[in-house]
Amino acid sequence: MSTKGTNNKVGSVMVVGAGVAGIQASLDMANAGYYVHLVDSSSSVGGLMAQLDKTFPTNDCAMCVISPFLVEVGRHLNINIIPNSELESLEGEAGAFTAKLKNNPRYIDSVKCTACGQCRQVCPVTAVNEFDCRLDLRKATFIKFPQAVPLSYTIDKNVCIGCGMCEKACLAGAISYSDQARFSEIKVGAVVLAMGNELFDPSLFDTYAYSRHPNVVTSLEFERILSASGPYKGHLMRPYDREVPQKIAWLQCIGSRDINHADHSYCSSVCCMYSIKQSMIAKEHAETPLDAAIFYMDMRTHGKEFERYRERAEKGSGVRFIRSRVHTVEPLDDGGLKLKYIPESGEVLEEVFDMVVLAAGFATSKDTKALAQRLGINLNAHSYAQTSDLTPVSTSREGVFVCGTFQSPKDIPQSVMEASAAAAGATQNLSEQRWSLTLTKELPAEKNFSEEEPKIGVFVCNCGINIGGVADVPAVREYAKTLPNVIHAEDNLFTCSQDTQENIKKIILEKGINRVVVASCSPRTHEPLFQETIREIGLNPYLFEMANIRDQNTWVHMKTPQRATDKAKDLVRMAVAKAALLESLPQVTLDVTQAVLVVGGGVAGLEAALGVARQGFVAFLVERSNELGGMALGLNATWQGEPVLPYVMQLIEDAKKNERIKIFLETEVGHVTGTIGNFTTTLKSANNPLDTKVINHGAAILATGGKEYKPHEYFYGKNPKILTHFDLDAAVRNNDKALKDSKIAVFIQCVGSRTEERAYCSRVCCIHSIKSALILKKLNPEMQIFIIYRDIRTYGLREDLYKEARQQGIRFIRYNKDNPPVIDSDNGQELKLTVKDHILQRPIEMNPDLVVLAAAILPNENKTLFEHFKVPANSDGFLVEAHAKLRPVDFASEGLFLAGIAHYPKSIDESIAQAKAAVSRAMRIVSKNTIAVDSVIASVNPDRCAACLTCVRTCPYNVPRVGEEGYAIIEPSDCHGCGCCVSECPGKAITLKHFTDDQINAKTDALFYIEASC
Amino acid sequence: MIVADRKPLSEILDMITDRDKILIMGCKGCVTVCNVGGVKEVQILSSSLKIARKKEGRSLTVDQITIERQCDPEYIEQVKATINDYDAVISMACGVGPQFLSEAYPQQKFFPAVNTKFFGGATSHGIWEERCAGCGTCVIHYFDGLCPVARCSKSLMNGPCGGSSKGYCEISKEVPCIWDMIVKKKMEQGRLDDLLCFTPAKNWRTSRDGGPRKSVREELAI
Amino acid sequence: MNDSYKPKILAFLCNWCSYAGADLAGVSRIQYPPFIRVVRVMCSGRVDPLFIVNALKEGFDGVLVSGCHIGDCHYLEGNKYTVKRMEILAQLLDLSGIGRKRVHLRWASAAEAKPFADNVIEVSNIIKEAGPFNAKDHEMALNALTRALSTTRLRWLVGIDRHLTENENVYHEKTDPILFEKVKNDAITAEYQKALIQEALSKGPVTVREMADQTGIAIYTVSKRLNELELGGMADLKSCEGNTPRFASPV
Amino acid sequence: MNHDFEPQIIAFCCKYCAYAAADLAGSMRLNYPSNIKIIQVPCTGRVDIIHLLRAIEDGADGVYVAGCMEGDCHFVCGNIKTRKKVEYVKKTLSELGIEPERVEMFNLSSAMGPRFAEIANQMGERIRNLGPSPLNIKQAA
Repeated sequence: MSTKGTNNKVGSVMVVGAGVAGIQASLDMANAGYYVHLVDSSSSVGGLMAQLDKTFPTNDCAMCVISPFLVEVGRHLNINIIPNSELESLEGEAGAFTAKLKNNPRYIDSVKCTACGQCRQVCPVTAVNEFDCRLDLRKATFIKFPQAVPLSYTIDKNVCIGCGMCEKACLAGAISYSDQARFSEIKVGAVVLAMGNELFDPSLFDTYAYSRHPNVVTSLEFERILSASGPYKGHLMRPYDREVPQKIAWLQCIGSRDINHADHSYCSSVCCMYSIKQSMIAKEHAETPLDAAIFYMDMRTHGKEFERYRERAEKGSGVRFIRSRVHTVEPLDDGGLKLKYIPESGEVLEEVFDMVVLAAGFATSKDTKALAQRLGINLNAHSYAQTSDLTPVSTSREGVFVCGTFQSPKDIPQSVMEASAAAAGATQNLSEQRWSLTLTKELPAEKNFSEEEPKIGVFVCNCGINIGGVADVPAVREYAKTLPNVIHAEDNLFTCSQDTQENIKKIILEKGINRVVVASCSPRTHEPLFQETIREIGLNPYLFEMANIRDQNTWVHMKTPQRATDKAKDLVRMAVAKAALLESLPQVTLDVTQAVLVVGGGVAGLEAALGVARQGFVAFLVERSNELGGMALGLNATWQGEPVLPYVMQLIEDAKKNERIKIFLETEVGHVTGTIGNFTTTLKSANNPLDTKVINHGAAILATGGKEYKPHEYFYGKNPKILTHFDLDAAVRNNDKALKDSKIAVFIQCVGSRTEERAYCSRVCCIHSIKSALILKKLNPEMQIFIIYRDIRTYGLREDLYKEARQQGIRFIRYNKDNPPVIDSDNGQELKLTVKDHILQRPIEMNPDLVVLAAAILPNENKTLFEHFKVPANSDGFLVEAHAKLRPVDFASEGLFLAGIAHYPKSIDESIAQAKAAVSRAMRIVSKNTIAVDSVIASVNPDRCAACLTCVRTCPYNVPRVGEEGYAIIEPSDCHGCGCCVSECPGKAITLKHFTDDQINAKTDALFYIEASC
Repeated sequence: MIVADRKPLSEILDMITDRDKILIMGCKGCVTVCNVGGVKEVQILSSSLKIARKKEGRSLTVDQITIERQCDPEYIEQVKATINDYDAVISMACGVGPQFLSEAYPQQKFFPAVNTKFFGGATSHGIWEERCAGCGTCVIHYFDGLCPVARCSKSLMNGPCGGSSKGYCEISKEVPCIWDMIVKKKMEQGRLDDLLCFTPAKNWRTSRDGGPRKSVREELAI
Repeated sequence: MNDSYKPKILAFLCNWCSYAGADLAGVSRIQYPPFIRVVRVMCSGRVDPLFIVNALKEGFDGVLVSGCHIGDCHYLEGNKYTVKRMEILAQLLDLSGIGRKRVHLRWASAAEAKPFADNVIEVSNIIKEAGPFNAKDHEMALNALTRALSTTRLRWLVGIDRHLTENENVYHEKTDPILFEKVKNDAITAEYQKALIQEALSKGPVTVREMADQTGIAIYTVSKRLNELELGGMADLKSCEGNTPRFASPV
Repeated sequence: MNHDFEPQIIAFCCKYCAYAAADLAGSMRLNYPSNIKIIQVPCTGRVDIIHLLRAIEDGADGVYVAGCMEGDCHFVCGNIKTRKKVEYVKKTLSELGIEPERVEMFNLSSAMGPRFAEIANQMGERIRNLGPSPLNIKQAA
């Protein structure tokens, strides 16, 4: 804690790096009351994820998932995006830093530029397109990707010859060649580093012919080949001759787990999964059947649902998994590639593939290392940010936090979790300055037009040449003037540009327009923008309708301009017909109880409760058993060797000391009601259910934890020499003599995990076994230690443990699921273990003095609790998050969050990160005293309702209920606005605001020139 | 509640072949609940009829009104002013509706749009099943709440007939044999011997077979 | 070379210098072979490279462009542009296999009757030596030349060449000539290859390998250029039988 | 199949999937007939039988509803309910002697730009083959 006076603290935070982690951290902090400066060196936010086609394990399209976040961060009032800039220096102390930035010139004014693309059309200079990983070219003036934020072009000065053609072509007058590099200084309270990583460049290896043959591509290049916005528009073709490949090979661990060429001894932890994903997606894309083969050392699918994903790939899609390190890739003259490799069976094989994908790992870029050096951030041996397991997002410099792949190689859900955790960490000591620097938009009172006749203003857009170049916009404008209730119609070059918005507002006020129709692009992207504009002059945002005459008209009917013009007129007529029937909808807001309920007293629960308290809000910590600490009490040390027990004791003491934390031991959650911001929960004490207590809270964090699986296999419990990890840790703690004296110790992996019954990997047992083996080796160097495994999954920087274990002479024997090791102790004392050695291909026998079973991790049994909160658990019993990739800490139902092993087995540092993340997500709700709810919701007209229960039965979220009032009640804050009940209600008693029957029928009537009849 | 099915469109169209101005009357009672005669169904029928006529090039004006119920004179009274302006009136209520209307407005022609079928309830969203035949003397307590009168094809009172196989009635695989259910339930409750006593022949006089019925509340009717 | 072969050579003579020089050669009865057919232009800068390609297409065996010496141009700088145009045309002719020897640029002032005649003699001998030019054999190359020379990219680069390299660009700096040269050469090769591929595409759906055979460009280069055409909306994936996709120009 | 017949086709598209796919078809500059007029609804579950009948009654030659892939509906199961309603409307139309193929339901995800164009072309072609709606023929005669 900095000793500085709390008054000169600054209520803003700087986030360096605007990839998915930087964006998540910025959104969390901006929505919890802090002004955020989001700095990125490239011309747009989005980072590496924007280049991906699909994401594992859900195979969602990456852009579909991330673009709403890009739009939100682009439009957020309290996030200041600073592209093309680098952080030069950071002076000062936690709470009051001064950051010096170097803003490189873009040569195009991003406020004026509307990304119409004319400058790109005419630019005579081509350059390599880094976004598509050099697979195709871009022009000197370019935009990184169509959904870029800020949505504006940039000129790449080092290839531009300064010919001035783009200025001539730019209709918006946005080009400014005189743009100069500038330096700026910003005062911030904390810094979050999320610069991410770059992909390893495999041209180092001459044996893989990457730099010699176009059909050898890196995984990111292959991702671009698969992407619909990529060089081949999503058709799977190989770069050399555009043939559709029939055989593709994926080579794993390129530039990872490699010390002679690449000097990257760590594992990049995501390549196995993305290769499996790419093989499945490639099979979907290929017109003809595709034979996909993955060459790997250990298949590391240790995340949630990853094991099943691999099963689906192998059994469902027929992907071949070949455990072998490919020696050479030899290009043949017809574009094919001959691979020479040795499979497990030992003979040398050659196989010709049409394409080879190198699963390149992560590496910290030069600039990132230089920046870390400038800021005084310690890097570890692999030049990643040095962090302790117990404070996973804090760097060596106080007030500077880290998240994402700059901390260590990890996948997107883990990065997003750490981003939220860093957000919580960064804002923890700034809570007195919450809402001090944030801007709120003062809006004039809404005018009431209910008595007035509809007076509609129609604004037709040219969108540069995108609409105007195809349809006859002036004709559409003149036509609009003839439509009923229309009192004003005009057309302009770019309706969405800043200046046009201003004069639209002027005209609306002058002419007393009370309904606005804009005929331009898609409401999906621009409706919020226009709604906000008309709201600024007192018009309710729902007195607004758009006609999509670009994406759904001129862009798809380019060859028939006359028909496009006629269709534009039809669409405008339909929009005007609906506009006449629009009514203003009130903004529904609910007040919020600023407290958080945390269920579960393990490390995750404790960290969550402490996080909430340190943010300045009350936390109710409910624990079923009579002691805090949970599973961590049985752990000796983290994977980096930091002792766990003192940390847990300190946590418990802090929690007890903190007056904002109300602890309830031996208490269970009885009944939960209410919605986001206003939950009421009854707690009942475990030993006598009558003793209950009712608490109110705005959000809840479920951290119900898990337990070690008590194996039935391998004679566990029948012989004292057979222990589980927790037994071994206990034995080490009270330095049990038997450990020192044992000559042969054997660890057996995947006991209870990756079986039919439990088809998931418990993620941490490999690491725990290797760490324990090293401890035993230290205890007694002569001890012979064997680890019998199926796949060693020491992901990320944990690979060092595996390297050290092999150096210490610990032997690894691999078995597969069908013939596991066999233990029998005929005389009760002497243990005999036989296992088939994977290299000798012959069984070995040994008499171990000590057998440690790497038992699986199970979720704690909480069926009733989950039903109270109406939260889903998957088939293995782990809680199901809202979105595997981008909302890994939220539940689908608003206001509820999860953390720790209840989500999925994870190491203690990941649990701590997820707990802090849950706190940051809860702050989005609890840090405000009111919360706005969507206005497009269903409402019941009581006297038309026949209480027939159709709506109750049909609502996917079972929101409607028929109470003693005698008619259906729909709780406004619960309704999601889908309208299913509205279309099924036999008495037409329910209407969906903004999409009423009359408004929809008005559109069909208008298309056929039928006056608005009954 | 009363459950009905809507008549096929062809039948309804035949009713109004030579009539060009009609009124469709919905009812907010049982037919709304079983989704055949509510405001929505009135709109759908009106649109369907207009489509049919427009196909033949003959115009058809359709007015729509849905009243609280069509089985109370005061509600029927509500349409008094305009009822005779139409060439015909289609009532989407159960069988009671068109009759009450005809009694109230003798010169107007009323057509039923639905076939009234049975008393029953919704077993799931969109599916209704018969539960009561209105026999006038309820005996379900003898059969553990499973009424053989309404749910046995032959209304047998003393055990299943020979045609019951694997729990289904001989007339069709969709119709479960109620006696099979009664016997099973009695066995579960351990009261199988209740069925030993012989149920005498049923006095059908109180049912429809005894002629049209009437029920009077002495305390109300003056 | 049998002497009976009479080459047909088109000669663009600038009105103020070469045309006058040619008249003077007439007045002084200076003899030169009768193979040239003269077209008078107001300035050699008026000659668009497309005229020259068109001439070759329609049967001429060679083309001579003659204007005033640098600095004498009646319009001050017309001939400076001609130099740049002829350079780019020469590069394209070499690329297309026709060879730059078919087109010659000479200066002859109004007073230089003899030098004008010598130029004609020299050019005639070169063309004679080169032999008749059969347009049919180079049909694809000629069409590609026409396409390439009609692209805004090349025409703009040629036009702006002197402005950038001699005065200053929009950043008020002098563009580095080596960078500009590289940009120009890349543009020339790219546009010519794209034009050739468009020729192949216009004859119906073709595969990358077929295009490589027809145009003589390496397979991988065809694949990359095809990608540029696709991004510019000038080529579409038409069909895909088995593993070989076919591309064609959009309808 | 006369070529000068220009059908009017209405498409009810759900905001999260079909409408997004239509926009994507636009940004990919694909091509489909201009007589498809799209009406956006929050979920296809909002489309009522009356909206489809009303469209036919107003004179549409074809109507189709495009929603998310089954199982991916943003609102869990709106698209499955609507498929049932489209079946009901098809049955009603055939009862009235109108070709049931004039009404159809499609499922696609927001990433399927090409599929949206394919559907639009397919429906345009189908309605052009069926010829004008019987309601319009009498009107014209």
